[in-house]
Amino acid sequence: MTDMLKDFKQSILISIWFVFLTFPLMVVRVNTMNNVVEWRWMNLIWVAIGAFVLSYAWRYMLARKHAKMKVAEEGVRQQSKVQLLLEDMSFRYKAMGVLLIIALAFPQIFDTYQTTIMISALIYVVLGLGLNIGVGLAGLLDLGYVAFFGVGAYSYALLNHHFDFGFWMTLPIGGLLGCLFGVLLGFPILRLRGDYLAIVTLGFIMIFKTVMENWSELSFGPSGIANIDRPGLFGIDMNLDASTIYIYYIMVAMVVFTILVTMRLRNSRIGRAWIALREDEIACVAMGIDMARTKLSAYALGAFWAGMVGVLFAAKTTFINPASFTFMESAIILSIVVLGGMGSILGVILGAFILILLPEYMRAFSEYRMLAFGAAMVLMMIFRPQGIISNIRQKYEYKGLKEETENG
Amino acid sequence: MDYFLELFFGGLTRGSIYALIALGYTMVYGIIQLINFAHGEIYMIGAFVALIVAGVLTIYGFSGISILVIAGIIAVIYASAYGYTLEKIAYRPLRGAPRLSPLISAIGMSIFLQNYVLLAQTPDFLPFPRLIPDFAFMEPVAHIIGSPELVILVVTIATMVGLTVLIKYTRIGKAMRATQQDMSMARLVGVNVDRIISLTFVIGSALAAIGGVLVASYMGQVNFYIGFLAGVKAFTAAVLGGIGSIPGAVLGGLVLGWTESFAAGYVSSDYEDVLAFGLLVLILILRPSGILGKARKQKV
Amino acid sequence: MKKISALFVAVALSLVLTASGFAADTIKLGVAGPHSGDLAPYGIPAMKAAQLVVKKVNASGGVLGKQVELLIQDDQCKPEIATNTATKLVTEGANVVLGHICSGATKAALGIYKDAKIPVMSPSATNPPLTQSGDYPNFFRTIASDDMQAKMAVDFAINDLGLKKIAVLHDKGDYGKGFAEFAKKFLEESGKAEVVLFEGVTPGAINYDSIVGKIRRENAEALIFGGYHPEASKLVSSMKRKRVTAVFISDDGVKDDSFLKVAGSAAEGAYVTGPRDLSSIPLNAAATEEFKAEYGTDPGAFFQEGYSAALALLTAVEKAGSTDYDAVTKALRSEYVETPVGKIKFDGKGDAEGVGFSVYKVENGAFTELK
Amino acid sequence: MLKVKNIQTFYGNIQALKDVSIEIHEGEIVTLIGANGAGKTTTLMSICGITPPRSGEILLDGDPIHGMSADKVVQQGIVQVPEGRRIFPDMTVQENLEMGAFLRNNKQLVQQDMNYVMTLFPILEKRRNQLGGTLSGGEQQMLAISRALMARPRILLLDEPSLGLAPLIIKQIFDILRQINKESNTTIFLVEQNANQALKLADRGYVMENGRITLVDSADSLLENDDVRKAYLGL
Amino acid sequence: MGLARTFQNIRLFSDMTVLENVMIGRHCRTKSGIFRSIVRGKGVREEEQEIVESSYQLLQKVGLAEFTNEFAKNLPYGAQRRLEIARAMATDPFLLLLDEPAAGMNPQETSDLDHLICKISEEDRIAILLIEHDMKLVMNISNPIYVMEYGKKIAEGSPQQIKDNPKVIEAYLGEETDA
Repeated sequence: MTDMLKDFKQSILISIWFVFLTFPLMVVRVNTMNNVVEWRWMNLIWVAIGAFVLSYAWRYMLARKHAKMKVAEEGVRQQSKVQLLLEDMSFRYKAMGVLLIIALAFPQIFDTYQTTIMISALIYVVLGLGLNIGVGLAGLLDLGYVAFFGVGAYSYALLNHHFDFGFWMTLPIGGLLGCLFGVLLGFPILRLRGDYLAIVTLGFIMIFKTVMENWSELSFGPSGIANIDRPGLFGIDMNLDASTIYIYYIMVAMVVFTILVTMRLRNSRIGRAWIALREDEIACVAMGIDMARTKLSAYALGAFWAGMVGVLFAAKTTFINPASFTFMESAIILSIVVLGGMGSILGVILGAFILILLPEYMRAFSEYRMLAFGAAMVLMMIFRPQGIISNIRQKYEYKGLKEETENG
Repeated sequence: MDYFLELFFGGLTRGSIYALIALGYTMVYGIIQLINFAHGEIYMIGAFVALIVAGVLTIYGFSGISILVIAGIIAVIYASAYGYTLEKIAYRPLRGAPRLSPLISAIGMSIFLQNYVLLAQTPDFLPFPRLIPDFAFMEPVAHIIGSPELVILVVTIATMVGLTVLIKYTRIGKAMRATQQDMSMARLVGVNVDRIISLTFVIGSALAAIGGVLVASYMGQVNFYIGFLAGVKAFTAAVLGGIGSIPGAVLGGLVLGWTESFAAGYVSSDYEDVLAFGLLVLILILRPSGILGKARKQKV
Repeated sequence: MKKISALFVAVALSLVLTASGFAADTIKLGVAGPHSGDLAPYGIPAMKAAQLVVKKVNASGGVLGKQVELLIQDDQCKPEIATNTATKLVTEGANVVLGHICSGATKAALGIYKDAKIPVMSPSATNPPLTQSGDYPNFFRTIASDDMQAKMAVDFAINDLGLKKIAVLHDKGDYGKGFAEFAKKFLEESGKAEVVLFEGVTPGAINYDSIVGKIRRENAEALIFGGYHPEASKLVSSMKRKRVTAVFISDDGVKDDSFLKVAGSAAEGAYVTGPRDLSSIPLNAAATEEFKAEYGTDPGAFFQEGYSAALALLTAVEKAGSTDYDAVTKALRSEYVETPVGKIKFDGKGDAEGVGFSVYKVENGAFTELK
Repeated sequence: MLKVKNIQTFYGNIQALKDVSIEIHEGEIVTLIGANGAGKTTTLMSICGITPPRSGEILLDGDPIHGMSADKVVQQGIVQVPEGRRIFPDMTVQENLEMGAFLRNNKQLVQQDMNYVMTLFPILEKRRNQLGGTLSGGEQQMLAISRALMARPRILLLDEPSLGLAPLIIKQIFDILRQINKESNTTIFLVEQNANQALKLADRGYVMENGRITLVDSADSLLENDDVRKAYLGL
Repeated sequence: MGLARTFQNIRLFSDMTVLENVMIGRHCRTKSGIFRSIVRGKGVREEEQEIVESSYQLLQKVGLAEFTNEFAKNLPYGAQRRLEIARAMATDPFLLLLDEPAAGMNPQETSDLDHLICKISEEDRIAILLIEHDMKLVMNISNPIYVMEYGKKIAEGSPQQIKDNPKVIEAYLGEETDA
């Protein structure tokens, strides 16, 4: 009873606090152009009620989180059913098969618009997986990732514009250029850790954008490059629908390729070194891991994917300008990795789909989209920091295993 | 020489605003090693609240410097309240979480606050009344430094002195320093660390709001997006000077302001940002923890 | 598990919902532009204009006896989102499209409309190649292109004001830099004046004192600025503070009441180009009144142009007698229509004829038309 | 006076303290000895509210203090000198001492105590305006103890005050601890690896092994105890 | 790379499994690069298998086979210490440097460690440098012993010699003089 009363009192207080807090911004609206004030008292009531209700929800969620943490601490291995299911290899293969079939059938079933936005989502899947190498596996927080994406996009746009390079020819070039920039930029800053790395990489994206805006001779400045060729197929002329479907399939292939490569890398000796680097740099050095090389390889590989998918991006939109490569874009890719689950390939894919497709389907609420997006990032961190799907470990087969199971 | 002085003071004005905002970043970082990405938004909210108050006051017949003072005070109160609430909601539940978590939460908060102001108010630029008068005695040097710049410099210096006194000599300031140097030891001498962290956010936000009001009345306009660039620049200044170090933030702000100003003046303002961030990269390569920063040693 | 499956159901449901938006017998007017994010101020007025026009048209019986349906899509001024938006409008069966707002987004989207044979009219995309390149036969606009404005500004500066040393600045943006580059080109071609400075300022920076100092150092008599009013206000204020007396000449993006309010006395004596004075056009006054009655504020940027575009598009459909692409574009090119920006029709490239441009001077806190 | 009853403390899911019970009487010097990592520091941190025990009770004069936040515990008069001194490195000696008296408001009394600790450790008077981080190890330890004394503790908890110090300085510090105990009747709970020194100073001793208390006895008998001699005195 | 070490304060890769921790130790003894790892040809697979097997054998040797797929952070304290040793061993060192390996262990665990260290030095012929202040452990397994105080070596010799060295007794075993 007293608990209920206490909760109630607290919620009332919170409600009053938020009314105070939001008063000038939510209730008053001054138009300093014409010197008119508008008082929106109804908003006050909404804020009061909203804060009251949400405070209950907040407390409930926090209590649940603490309860869960306790359970985890007491050594009970807690894993959701989904997680267990995902760890089951045979299920994974089946699921992958089904997903691949759905993916292949998709453009036949849905219209061009659906296919277009699916391409967008898939682009972000690859970007997410690429960034995941750096952030998720090796623990290098990169806020300027989108710069490499831009390098790829610009390399195709420029090569196509000036030298008529085709899509297929530029695809590897874009990837390699991304990689090269990754190495060039990565090299001097590898000594930096954590937050310093974050700000320097944030600087990169600002630099990239400024250079692209100003170096008109190279990049055509802010007005961008238009009429970039769509990918060709043996010189066949395709209409928009056909070409969209074609790009879609290229993109699916690219995603499969990316998944395959990142999966293999993650489970290789290189991948283990990345994860170890994230966990403890000093111990890594003591184990004889070449830190600079390992870091650089993670950074450059991530950049490689960004560069490659950048080429496809330019081919898809047929127009690029510096406005597409801003910090916000980087933040979105980062949220994909984080919300999906750092280090987890499946999680990143799911994260990309949710963050890119959901706003697309909720265009009716487009004004509130970014608001919800920001709130979701905060809530996710507080209530489910491991992301939607946490990283799954590879199980290794070793001789001793058999004997163990036979004896036990 | 005039030209040089002009650039010098232009950079100084910029730099002192950066420094005011950078202090908030650096103080918070010093205590909980968190980059409070939403700090730029607090600055914007400070400016916006001041605009609203000033607008209402103008309509009810107030005028001149009294508006600036009242609006400034209310803006500081509100920005502090927002900073306090921000910490409670977005960062406190994440104490002890992996380092990336609060950073992401902060980025989320930044996006949220921007859009909150956008939706609750307007996406347009709103004119902010120019409340800083033109002083007659500044006339002879007006082409080098104007009255608004003078006011900004005076207020900034006064604020910095106030902050230094607060941190150096008051009980609260000492508790803040103690918490920054060794959080669990501060607990052991009886400092309520949670309260100190809240207080740090409050003070940092108040400084940002002062910067916000100054800039708003200097530039004469406010919109919901001004926090982003200012935030990034101030953050850069904080890192440049050595994040966690209070004199470092001031120095970093000034260095950044001057770099931009001289870069624009002697090179080209096209590449102002490139030079500013290039300098950051250069300094971090030479001194990985910033100009005045201390490397945190790790025991092996 | 539950949560995830619920999510899938939600996604699947919305897929079905969006896919089923066909059939109903209406004229579909697509509206695309930035409606969220930092560029929303440039997109929302045109959107509201379209809403007002459609409301009015529907109240008086619609077009060709059918009601007009609005399909409003946000593109955030980003090329990649604009392509999605365009595809969405195409699949939803838009007959004509009002948009996009930013030149970049427009360029990215136009190919898709072209493929689907949909006429597109922008109230604000001023990038010259949009019409002049001939790449986009389905594109029209109710605003003059950058080069036209730049030409006007330059002619005014060298002929009317007789200035010899001119600094050209821009905001590094699509629109501003385009304008500035043309201004520079025309100045150099004229041979009558010298470009002493050509640079971009950083939008959102705290002050522009260094650049203003440079203007003084170069002894520029005038400053031609390409960009929008927030930066323009800062520039003129800074010039006033620093006692720099160069004449300020700018573009349509600056001809906004905000410029007068924000810059205050510093704006006095500045010249801007812009559509000729529309206050004498009854339709314009009526549209503005409509807006004020509906939203209680002044309409923002590109409201008149958006209103005109919506009106021109719907009138063309009415006159063509169908939504057929060829008929509508023909109607747009041949029939004059009364709009808030004047009585207009479109030339072969898609630029509006009849949209007059003037130079304005800021006098006593208002724009006064000079010629 | 201070009663620790059956506390269990965890770090993550590693149990650091298993059913630990300790009792300290007013005016006593009690020592807790054990190997590195046995859980001695955790015991102190549990008492101080830094790592609260998951179960069990901690009573001060019969009133529960477990679950109190660290600053509240300090307010109760329980003050710790933690392992490694933990001087605030960028504060002067004087400021460090002032921090010790953080919760006290009576300026006059604080000043009086400041003078008192400066007579206990005259070196601090000399170093008054020097930064804490620049002091030598021994000086830092003296400062740490003085800082704790500035809070006028009822119980002083010390964690390995002899660690890394020269024998002569250890002796000086232990002498002063005895003096403090006698002069102001401050109860002392001393955690040490240097069992020999600690047991000589203490009235009673607890031996801790792997998170458990394995022996309780008077200090003298512990010094004679064969197991203790072998394990901790190296004899 | 012929020297491997353990840390005074445990530094494991806590979010990796026990087996993976040891596998990291094999890193510098294997060489497949990025491209070969992507292609995953026969050589790489064989190498991987070799890493897994040898790592598992090391786990068996230190008695951690039952924890193979647990996260390192979930191991008990003593087991974490042994895992560190196994990880260091995986680098095939000729000299193994153990920095206070017995810290925080109870007597039982310490004696297990004692056996383990002896086993390693005898079976694998690896030189071991032990930094420790647990006298029992030191005396049991070391030969020779160096004693340091404040960065200076104060004695050197066999365990018996050390035990009898007055300087050592004074500095380390406790000063037998009452004040």
